[in-house]
Amino acid sequence: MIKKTLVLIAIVGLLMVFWPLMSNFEFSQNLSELASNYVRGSVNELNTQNVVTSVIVTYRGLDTLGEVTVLFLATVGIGFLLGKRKGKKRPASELLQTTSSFLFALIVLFGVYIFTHGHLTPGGGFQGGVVIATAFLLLMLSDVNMKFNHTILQIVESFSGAFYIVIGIVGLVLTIGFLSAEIIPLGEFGKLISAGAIPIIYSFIGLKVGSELTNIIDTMRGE
Amino acid sequence: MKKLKHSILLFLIMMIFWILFTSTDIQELIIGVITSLIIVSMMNKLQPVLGDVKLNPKSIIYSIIYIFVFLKELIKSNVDVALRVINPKLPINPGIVKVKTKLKSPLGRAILANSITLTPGTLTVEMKEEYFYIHWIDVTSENIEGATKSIVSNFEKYLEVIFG
Amino acid sequence: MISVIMIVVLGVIMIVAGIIALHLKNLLAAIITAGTISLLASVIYLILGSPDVAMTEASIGSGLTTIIFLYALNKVQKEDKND
Amino acid sequence: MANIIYNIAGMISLVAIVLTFIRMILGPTVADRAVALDGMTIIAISLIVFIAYSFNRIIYLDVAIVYALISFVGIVAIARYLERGI
Amino acid sequence: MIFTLILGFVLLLIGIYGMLSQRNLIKIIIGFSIADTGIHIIIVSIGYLRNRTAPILNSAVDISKAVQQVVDPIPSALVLTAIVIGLAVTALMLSFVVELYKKRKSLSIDDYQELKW
Amino acid sequence: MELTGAIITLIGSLFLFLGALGIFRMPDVYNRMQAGTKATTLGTILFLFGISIGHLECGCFGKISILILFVIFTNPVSSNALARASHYVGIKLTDKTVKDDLKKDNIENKGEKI
Repeated sequence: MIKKTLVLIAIVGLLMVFWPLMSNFEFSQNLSELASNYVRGSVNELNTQNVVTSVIVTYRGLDTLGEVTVLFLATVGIGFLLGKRKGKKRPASELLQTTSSFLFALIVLFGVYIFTHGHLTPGGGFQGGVVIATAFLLLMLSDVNMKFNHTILQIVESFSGAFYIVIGIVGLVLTIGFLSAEIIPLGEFGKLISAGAIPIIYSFIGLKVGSELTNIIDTMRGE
Repeated sequence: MKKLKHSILLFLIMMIFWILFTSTDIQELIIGVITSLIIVSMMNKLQPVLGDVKLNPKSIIYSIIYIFVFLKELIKSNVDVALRVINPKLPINPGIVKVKTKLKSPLGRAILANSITLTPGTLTVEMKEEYFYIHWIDVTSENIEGATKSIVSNFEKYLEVIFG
Repeated sequence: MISVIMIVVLGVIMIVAGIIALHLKNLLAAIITAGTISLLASVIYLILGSPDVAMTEASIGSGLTTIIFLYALNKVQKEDKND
Repeated sequence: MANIIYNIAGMISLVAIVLTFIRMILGPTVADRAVALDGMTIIAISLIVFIAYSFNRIIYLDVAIVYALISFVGIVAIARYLERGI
Repeated sequence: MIFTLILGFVLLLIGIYGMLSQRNLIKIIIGFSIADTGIHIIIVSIGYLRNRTAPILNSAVDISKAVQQVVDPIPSALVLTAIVIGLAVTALMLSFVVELYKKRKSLSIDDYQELKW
Repeated sequence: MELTGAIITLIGSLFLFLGALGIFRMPDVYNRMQAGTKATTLGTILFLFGISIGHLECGCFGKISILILFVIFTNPVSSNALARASHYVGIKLTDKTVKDDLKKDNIENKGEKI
């Protein structure tokens, strides 16, 4: 009982900290200077339709590199922690097996669509990678004996990670900075092949995230 | 042979989907062809479900007719469910019955099960070899023959021509 | 106007779902109810004009997080059965 | 005129979400809650398409497709967990 | 928008309450994910500007006046990063729970008191 | 044309509402699933179709038809998986139930747990 009261007191204290922040908050009417620069630069310098993509991939590219590193470390940690275990599983229904072997192709195709069109439509490497991992998850759910080749997954993951870094360093050598998009001609605004290196970088991120998440799910599933 | 047919059909379906996603721009088409080829070659371990489809004029006509039969049954089933839900007495008489099917190909059986689920008052619960177990919201005939006649045979005669 | 109505209704549902999820005894039911919060949050992001975040939340928050919870719960309860 | 009818349709689907959520709160078993979640995601897809219409951005439709795919896999995962096949 | 700001704070408080008051390890992680969602909603709603649209400059937006028509892209980018990292953290926490369960056969936090002070 | 689309959308949303009402009112899991699957499928199809023919100029017909195809393919599969799982777990059917062949066959075969 005394614990509950202590927790409630803590919550009320937090509320009193947050309340002045919330009641005095003023919503701005215009974009800040930095955001307006990003929006203008996305049109004029990078030829990218989706401003969020240009912020993530180029203007704030180092943050994204850190994020990919965190994801990689989490994969390694989970692989160390969880071992393998056995148990009896019930096979999936025939309808699910038939449908999943057909839907798998369409889901992977949609994932590729998302990360190659990251500069034109919402979405990008992370979302596309998650969709591809979901397709593999569907296969795992429909077939209890499905085994994945971890070597191929790790090869895909490390090669796409390495190429991501290499493109960043090429940008450092050839043009103004790390992960710059202007190492390739920028192309026409609104077409698929435009925005310089952004689609290529996002495709590598998508492949890396997809193989990493497949690895995480497969490790958590056990054998 | 079956596998080759499956690969070609899957490639065509994926290209149609890619064009619907994007447009008929030449850059998009090139990327789509490359992606579809990679995915099709990656999938050779899975079972070739599309290999059973027959490609002659009769089966194509039957599949077009099948779509209209299916849409008619879908609308009928919705009106049926809607009337049951609105009725304050909730007139249901449910049960799980067993029906028999003659179809052999996996895709044909899957489409039959999906069609049964979307038509009036029936829901596929389990598929075991030649028997389907179906939850029926208003059981009118309790033996296998009667249930088969009123649930399955309407679709089966079309699907038998399409999938063989 | 219509977006304000939507945000109020969906927000009330999300708050109730959060309270219910913490009070349910059955862990699987709690996970399903907590998944509802992420599912509706992505609609709210869409109304706030950030479709990228909505897509990420729909795919990661409601899909993969739920599934990872399910796998962990499966391991924990399978150990139970073996004893 | 057409605009008003579209808005009424959106409001009706909002009411439908509330109904499925009440079933999720009440539902005596876990399977009931899963059925309610299934219905809720299908209705939410319609709601997303409605938002795309009313803000006049067809580009939001990609979000609806991702939503449909992921929720399907999620429901299948819950079902497979229930029957101990995960 | 003020409503989503309030919604985010309420979800944050519910999540913190759950983390502090629950005794079950998995319930604590559920509380963490609720608080996570609340914080994301707060950050996104700070970047919202009234009567503006998403920062994707296709034919629906006048490109020469884009600065006056789109919402702030920076909070979106931040939250996108945060969601992915949240998934990694949740997976790591759950694998710790599974390992702890293997040692002690218990999910209650009262059984793990070696480091209590 | 726009008015036609609006009316189709309204009918679709009514079906969605009836499906939700069915999920709310029906007595057991299987009957809830019946209402939830059928009515919401047709409701979603009509809702999306109405919006796309109300706005032919936006060029969204392709994506909406993909969405409709996905819904038709995936919705019955997830219902089937849920129904099979709930029968395996042993959730009881409602008292009005007439017969249960699957349970009878499982007892006769003794291959599977009920």
